[in-house]
Amino acid sequence: MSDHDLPGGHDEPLPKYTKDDFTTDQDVRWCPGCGDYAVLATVQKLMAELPVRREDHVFVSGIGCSSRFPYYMNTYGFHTIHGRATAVASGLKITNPNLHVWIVTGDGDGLSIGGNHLMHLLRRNFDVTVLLFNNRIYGLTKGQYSPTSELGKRTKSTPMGSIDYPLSPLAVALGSGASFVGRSYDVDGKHLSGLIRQAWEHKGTSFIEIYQNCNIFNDGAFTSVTEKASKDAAQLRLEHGKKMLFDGGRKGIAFQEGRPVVITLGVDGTEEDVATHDAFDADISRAFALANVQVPEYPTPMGLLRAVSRPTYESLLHAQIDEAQKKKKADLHALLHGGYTWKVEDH
Amino acid sequence: MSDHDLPGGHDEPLPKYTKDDFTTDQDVRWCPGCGDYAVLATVQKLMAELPVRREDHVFVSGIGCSSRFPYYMNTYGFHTIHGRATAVASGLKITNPNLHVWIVTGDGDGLSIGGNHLMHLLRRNFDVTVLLFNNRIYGLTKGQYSPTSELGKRTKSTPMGSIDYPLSPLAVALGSGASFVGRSYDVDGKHLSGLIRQAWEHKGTSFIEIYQNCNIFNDGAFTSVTEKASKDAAQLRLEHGKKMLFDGGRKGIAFQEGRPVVITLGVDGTEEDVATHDAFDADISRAFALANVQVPEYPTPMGLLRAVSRPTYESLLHAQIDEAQKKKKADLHALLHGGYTWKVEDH
Amino acid sequence: MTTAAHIRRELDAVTIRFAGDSGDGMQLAGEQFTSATAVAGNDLATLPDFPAEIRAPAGSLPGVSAFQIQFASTDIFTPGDEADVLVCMNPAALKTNLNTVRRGGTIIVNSDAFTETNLKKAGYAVSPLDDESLKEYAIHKVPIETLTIEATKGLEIPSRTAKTCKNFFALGLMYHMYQRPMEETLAFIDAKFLAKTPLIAEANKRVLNAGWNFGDTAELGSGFVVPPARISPGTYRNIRGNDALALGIVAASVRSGLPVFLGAYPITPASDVLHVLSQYKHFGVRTFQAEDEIAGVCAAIGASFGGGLGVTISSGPGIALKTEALGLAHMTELPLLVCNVQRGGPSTGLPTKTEQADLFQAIFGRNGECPIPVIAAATPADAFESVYEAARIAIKYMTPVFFLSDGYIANGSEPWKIPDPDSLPPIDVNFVKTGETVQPYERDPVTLARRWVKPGTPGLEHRIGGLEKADKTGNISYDPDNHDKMTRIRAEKVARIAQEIPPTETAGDPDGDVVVVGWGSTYGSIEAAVRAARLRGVRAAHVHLRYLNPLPSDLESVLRRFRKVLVPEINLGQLSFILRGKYLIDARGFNQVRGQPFKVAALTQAIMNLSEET
Amino acid sequence: MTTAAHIRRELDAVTIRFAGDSGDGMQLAGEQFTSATAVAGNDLATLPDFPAEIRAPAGSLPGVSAFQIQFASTDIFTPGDEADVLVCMNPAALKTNLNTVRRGGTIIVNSDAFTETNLKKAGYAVSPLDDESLKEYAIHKVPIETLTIEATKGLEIPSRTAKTCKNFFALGLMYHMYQRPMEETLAFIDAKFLAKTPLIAEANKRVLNAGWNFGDTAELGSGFVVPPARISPGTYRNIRGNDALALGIVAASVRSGLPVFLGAYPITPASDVLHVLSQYKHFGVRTFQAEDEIAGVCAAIGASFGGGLGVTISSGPGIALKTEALGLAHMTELPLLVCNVQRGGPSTGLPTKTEQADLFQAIFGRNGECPIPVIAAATPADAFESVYEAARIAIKYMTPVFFLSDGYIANGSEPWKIPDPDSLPPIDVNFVKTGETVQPYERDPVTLARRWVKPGTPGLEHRIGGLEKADKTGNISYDPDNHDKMTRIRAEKVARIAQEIPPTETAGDPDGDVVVVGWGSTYGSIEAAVRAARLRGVRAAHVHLRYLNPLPSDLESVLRRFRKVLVPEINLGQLSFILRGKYLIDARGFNQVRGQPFKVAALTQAIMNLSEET
Ligand SMILES: Cc1ncc(C[n+]2csc(CCOP(=O)(O)OP(=O)(O)O)c2C)c(N)n1
Ligand SMILES: Cc1ncc(C[n+]2csc(CCOP(=O)(O)OP(=O)(O)O)c2C)c(N)n1
Ligand code: SF4
Ligand code: SF4
Ligand SMILES: [Mg+2]
Ligand SMILES: [Mg+2]
Repeated sequence: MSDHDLPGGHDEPLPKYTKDDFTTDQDVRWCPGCGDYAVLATVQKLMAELPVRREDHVFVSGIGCSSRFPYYMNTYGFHTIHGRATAVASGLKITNPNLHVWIVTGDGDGLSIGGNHLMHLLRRNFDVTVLLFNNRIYGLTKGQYSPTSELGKRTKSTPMGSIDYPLSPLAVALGSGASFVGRSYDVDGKHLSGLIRQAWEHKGTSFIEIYQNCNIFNDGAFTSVTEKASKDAAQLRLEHGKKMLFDGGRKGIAFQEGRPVVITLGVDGTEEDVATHDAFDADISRAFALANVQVPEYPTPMGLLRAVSRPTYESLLHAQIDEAQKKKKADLHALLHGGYTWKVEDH
Repeated sequence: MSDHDLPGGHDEPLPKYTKDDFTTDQDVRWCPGCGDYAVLATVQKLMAELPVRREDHVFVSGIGCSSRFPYYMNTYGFHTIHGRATAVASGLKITNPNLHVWIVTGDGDGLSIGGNHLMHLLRRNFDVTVLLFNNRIYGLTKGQYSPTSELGKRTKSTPMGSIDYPLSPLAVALGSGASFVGRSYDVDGKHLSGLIRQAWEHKGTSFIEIYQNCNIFNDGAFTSVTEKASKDAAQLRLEHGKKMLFDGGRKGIAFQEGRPVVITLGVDGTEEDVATHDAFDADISRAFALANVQVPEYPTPMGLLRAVSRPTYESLLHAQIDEAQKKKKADLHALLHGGYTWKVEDH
Repeated sequence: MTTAAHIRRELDAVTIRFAGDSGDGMQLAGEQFTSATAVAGNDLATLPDFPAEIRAPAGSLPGVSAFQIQFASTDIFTPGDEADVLVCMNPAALKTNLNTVRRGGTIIVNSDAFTETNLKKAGYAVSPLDDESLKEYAIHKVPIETLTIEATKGLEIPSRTAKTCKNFFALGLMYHMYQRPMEETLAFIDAKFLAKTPLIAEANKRVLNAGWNFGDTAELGSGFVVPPARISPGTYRNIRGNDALALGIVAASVRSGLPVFLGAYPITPASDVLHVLSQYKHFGVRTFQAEDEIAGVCAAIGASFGGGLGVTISSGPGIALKTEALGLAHMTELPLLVCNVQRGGPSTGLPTKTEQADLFQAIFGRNGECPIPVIAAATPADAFESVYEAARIAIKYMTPVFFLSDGYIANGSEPWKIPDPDSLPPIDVNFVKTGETVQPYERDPVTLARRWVKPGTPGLEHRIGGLEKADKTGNISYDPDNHDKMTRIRAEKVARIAQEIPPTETAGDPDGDVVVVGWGSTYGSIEAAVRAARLRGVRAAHVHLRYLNPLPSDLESVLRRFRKVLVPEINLGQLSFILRGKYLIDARGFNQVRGQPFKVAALTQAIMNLSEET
Repeated sequence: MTTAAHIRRELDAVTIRFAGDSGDGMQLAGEQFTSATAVAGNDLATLPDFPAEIRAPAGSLPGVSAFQIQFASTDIFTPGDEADVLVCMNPAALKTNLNTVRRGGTIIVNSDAFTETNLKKAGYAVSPLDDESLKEYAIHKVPIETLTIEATKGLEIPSRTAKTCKNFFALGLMYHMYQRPMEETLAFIDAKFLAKTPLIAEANKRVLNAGWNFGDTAELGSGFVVPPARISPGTYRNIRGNDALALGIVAASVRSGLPVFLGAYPITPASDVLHVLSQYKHFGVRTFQAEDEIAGVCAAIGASFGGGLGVTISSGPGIALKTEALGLAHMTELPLLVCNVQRGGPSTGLPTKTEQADLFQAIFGRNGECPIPVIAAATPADAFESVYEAARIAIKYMTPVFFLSDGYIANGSEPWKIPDPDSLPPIDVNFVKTGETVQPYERDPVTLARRWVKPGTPGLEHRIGGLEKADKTGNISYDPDNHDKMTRIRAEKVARIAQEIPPTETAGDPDGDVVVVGWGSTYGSIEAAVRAARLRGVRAAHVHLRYLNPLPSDLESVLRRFRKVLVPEINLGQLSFILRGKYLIDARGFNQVRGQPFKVAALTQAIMNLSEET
């Protein structure tokens, strides 16, 4: 997500950071066992590795358990209001494009109350990274269903089961024209860290869905995808240029007549038939197809679904400003005297 | 979109309606030449044909030129506030599922301020029909660019050209899991009427994007797609079960490796290679591919992209209510005496 | 049940407080103690005090959860300024709750929890049990965990599980101390655990008894008796404010015949109303968890347009988001019930604390001239009747109505004399019927309410919306005189609600030195303080307003019967400002914004001071 | 230029009104007349009166567009209660504007447009030119279209195109009637048309001259002279309120060195500020057309957090949506300029009409204790200086500030004496620099403002948000006393802004019978009415408030110098209520909600009446 030049005004060399440099003195107030801890640790570690000064990072969040994240990052941070982190971050990034802006949101914050701002952030393509913690529940308000909760879910607000068809965050993102879309999960620090790093490198809005366990109100929501025993068969680990194989190479995803299908090698086809992942595909169709499949019918895709390059909003805006400034002097006196003027003399 | 039984409580036979029965005494206040007139006439004519009593239709709209629509329909109507027609309609439909609820919105009303409610309406799948008048501009506020305006568009608010990547309304709808998605345009009354009728027949939320010309602020926005001379080559007229041919059968759309491609028959392939449109495809991938193509690279799809059947929100909710009522009597006295009670005697 | 051999002492009123880690079950203990106390016939008031976090780390300061109850043989109105007895389950609880105990009060500590780790988590360098810091209190160190595990010996449950019963030990101990009947709690344990986990049920019961027995044998100053209060006869239950609110809405639905539609988005401390109402589907209640607060209120407006009882509920930040839509409800003159369970503000503020700072927002917070009636609950039980009244007015006057509760009412509970549903005021709904020739904006001459037409009614097709309406027809009108006229009509309609308001009641002296005017959850502290001040010779009275907009027509004359007007509020002076503006009376504020109810003593002092001013 | 042979009569003040179809170019004619009048040295005030529709059907009543101007040889303050001359381009314009002409006034009608079709569209059964209905007026039927086409004969343009020049005929006629210089308009025509469509330029110029000449030869009572007013020396331009607002923001940016970030969503009548500012990219202005009003204000808050000057602008319904975010700006104590160009409410209301009914919303309309300073513009030109002041205060006090304008100010225009940029009050910005040891919520002892730290500054990393902050550190705090303290500090900070407010000026008598207190766009009518009342013997004064929150510290003593206080407002009494609540003074309202400025005569009468009360 970055301007790879170091931000202006620093003469000294980049300090060598450790994870501790990114840890604040505030007590972390998530429930013991919450998946948020793992993500925090991964991000803190990654921050120490990125060639970015600590003061140039800003974490902006909405409201939710996950949105407490900025308090624990020893960088600049803004814990805004519910659903609006994306909007706040937009104004911030325009004002200072040199900052590295991170948006932390939840499935409620980002897809329920904040769905519209997210959609517009993605289409505008600010150079920021969105980390959406999807625990398929409202954690902070103690356990109501969320837009990603599965049909029939019984929660405090749906004692007979929820009846709203869930959203796929990745499908929403692609439907909005997002330029970088990927998925990872809390406890696979290495995979998550790699994906976030790619996102940081991407110039444009990166959107990452992070499966996150809420052990209090929705424990085990993702075990079918993430647990050791089954994860090989349950996950499609996407790698650019590699065949879309899973289940230890026994199965793969093919595209037939425009639709994704699971094939068992040697049964429905050969490795030939398995599609090769093109993470930089100019055409959006396949990424969307992947965004809509999941266990149990399909493996759940993990990794970068698609990244395409498109000018960022702030670069286009600042180019217009530069152009305007080249054409016209910013002369306040002249501006005030614009249009027809006349003099009234002393009389 | 309807409960095909006539709504309860009417003993008399359905009157024979004419278009005039659906016309109000209010002066129509759109600009002369506005595409909204054509849509209004089409809808009024269709209403006279549907087996629905006039009093059972409700038109709900937001704010915008297009959102004036209800004032001109001699049915029940609610001209709500900007972006919220979808939300108002949700409460209305739950309260009285027998009503035929129509939502009229614009590209600004529905996709800018109202984008989130639209997304959630679609995933919830109320049995209502959304008519989104896309003129790629804000008409009522006199000509600012909208979320569907093309990049670089110069408008009152973008004197140097807009820099926001436009949304595809159909892609947004599919990204939100819409169960019925189609497109038509103002002046093709027959096509539009047919699509709206299909939408009305669909049980679930139907989403129709209507290309509509704003001759004052964005004249000719769709001529490349709709003008007589080129429309054959510019439109992909979708029909279920038919090959996706266009340009008088000279060209077609094929799916290759999961991506849509234009083939010229006899040059890149034969009619065999051309995909057959499956409007009821269980897999969403192809519909999304179609939602993302348009002139000039591709023909612009017109018609029903996809309709799938899924229980409606209100039917699921009322089923839960019925079930609850079967299990438990609605006894207010008992409810108030719920939990532990004790008596205090006179003393 | 064993009875104590000690001498019983009679007490007028006692305040006890349970405090421990969030995981220690203090709210449960508090609620059980409350029920038992209600059954014992005492008057009571409670104050739960949650941590803001879902589950802060065990043993930490932010993780402390407390529950306070005052009970008495006379009317009491507050959960007590200071606790007579504090039960402390760990060092963090002691640290954060010590300042709630009166000097000389009793503190019972679970000494097992005073380990080095826990002391450190609570920020104690040395154990307060070992130094002089508690010398002003009567300290009882009880190894509650050890005794709990002891009591469950022989049951096949791991000691970790056994330990979780320790709140019942504390409860049993307090039951003994204040001679509460335990039947209710034993029944509760069976109802909750017997079927699924009989061993846990047994363990809890044993531990409860062990607590009682410990009290019986240890010398903790047991055997206090708080004799029953004189309470008016009837059937009672204990009720939380949020439950009463939900029940009031259902009652309004049943009595009006209109199905409830609740459009809401979760937010502390209002979410429970959504949870509770979602369990009342057998009453035809439709709950809609919307994507945000705007959708919640808009869907409710759609429901009202469709002929239902549209309700929305939220707290400060969410109410703020509904502002625009409230204008639409006002302009289209549809009934709508808007419940605000207030919390600490501004902005996200203090979500789990109570406050009364949204009154200005309710009365003034919209664009344009957009008056909306405002009604407030005074106590948890009062939420039932007052929200019912709010719904009644919304329907009768075809208007949105604000109903104000707050975090203290929402989570607090009190005994409630259950009303007979048939005794509730009738709510007549009078939809226009086919064949009636009524225009959409024709009005009732008395209430000025327009008639309600349900879509689906043949021959009455019409359109409404947020643009200014022509008088009677409801068509769009840009006419200047019409706008002035309609603006005044809408204002007059709301003003006429004053005709619904019963004469203002004063509790205390009919005239004299100080009238204390309150609204909302300060009811208890004000009533107690006024009584205290009167005992100290001030001629004072308490006026508690349920109707905040419009105000009662006789209010000015009532206030003018006193030399001074004091308005205590948990804000910086909102009602007091309104009274000043309306009546040009020098109403003085007594204001604290501490996220907590007033201390009676401080308020009493304020009354005394004002009475001395000339 | 030909001069008329008729006797010239000197007039003090004249009001003329152009009315025609939206397509007839009446706004353009009005604006040109305004410029010419300004150049002629008269004082003036204007009132554009648009239709609500984009383009209603030609000839229809809702399609009528009008422009009124009053100009005078003395100070004038309003566009005139009644028109002396009405120019009417079609029957619909006559129908809807007749009531704006004084009895005995002159009406010039384009007789060509009084066809049967047009008469029918306007709802006339018989032509008003043919019956008695206009007998109280001096009617001049001029075949404007015929004469226009006549004038363009010989130019190769179709007669349909020629006809569109007819507004210049009417303009030429009025120029003659009031002896205005035409150079400015001729230059305007050239600038607009010469390069691209020279034929149109020529046609317009010919038609303009033809209008003048027609006046010269016809007997229309031409040759009125309104001598120049005594206007203070300087360079002037004519300025619309929305333009002045945009310029004021740019000036604040230049003087503070902070880049402007405007986050806005289009809405009538505020959109033009977005349009205008989007043309000032060379000043580094960043305009962001957000997806809605919430995103607009939130992005502006983000910009301020980043060290820019965050600005948002909207009107009633949009401001309502920003409510929650304003709480965040208040809590995080970031500078933010919130401009509300008020329109008719409530709800969607009357989007194209003016109103002052959002004052309560600005002062009170948020959850929690959340005071926000409020500043209002009095006239179109005053918008420049007052919005600059609003920005200055936002930055100096680190607070959101409400700036109130309205539809009348936004679209109205007046001559503006252009200030020297260097004479504007300085705006000092003082970001914390690396190495300074400052905590995020440490405060300036005088203003109580916290310091502004820009992200990117090494060593000052910190986090802010909407939860209550601990004093000084800004960490989250749930402590009751801290909350009370911080709530009071934030309130005190806003209250201290009173120290910025200059002594209250009274225009008129220093003490006496009636002080008329106003705010916003009623400035002109109040000033005129107070002068009129004084001429009729009342000891009266006009106080016009720029600062509405906090109020000036000396205001109470100023008001108490008069027996009576009258508060005219285009609402149902908002400022009057606030003055009553604050000062316990019996401030009386004079209220109309007609989407239009007051008539001076009616207001004068109200002052007279009040002065007679004892
Ligand atoms: C305007 C507003 N509405 C509602 C809330 C209450 N609220 C806080 S967080 C939250 C949802 C949190 O869910 P999610 O975003 O999934 O975060 P999680 O806690 O699960 O990490 C809600 C409804 C609020 N703070 N503000
Ligand atoms: C809350 C609010 N914000 C802004 C507006 C102003 N507004 C009215 S319609 C509109 C956009 C209309 O665009 P669109 O939905 O595309 O409808 P069109 O006029 O083009 O048919 C806007 C911004 C408003 N009425 N209310
Ligand atoms: S409630 Fe769930 S998401 Fe929130 S902190 Fe606890 S475990 Fe994590
Ligand atoms: S502005 Fe455009 S969309 Fe609106 S009525 Fe006129 S032509 Fe139609
Ligand atoms: Mg969540
Ligand atoms: Mg549009």
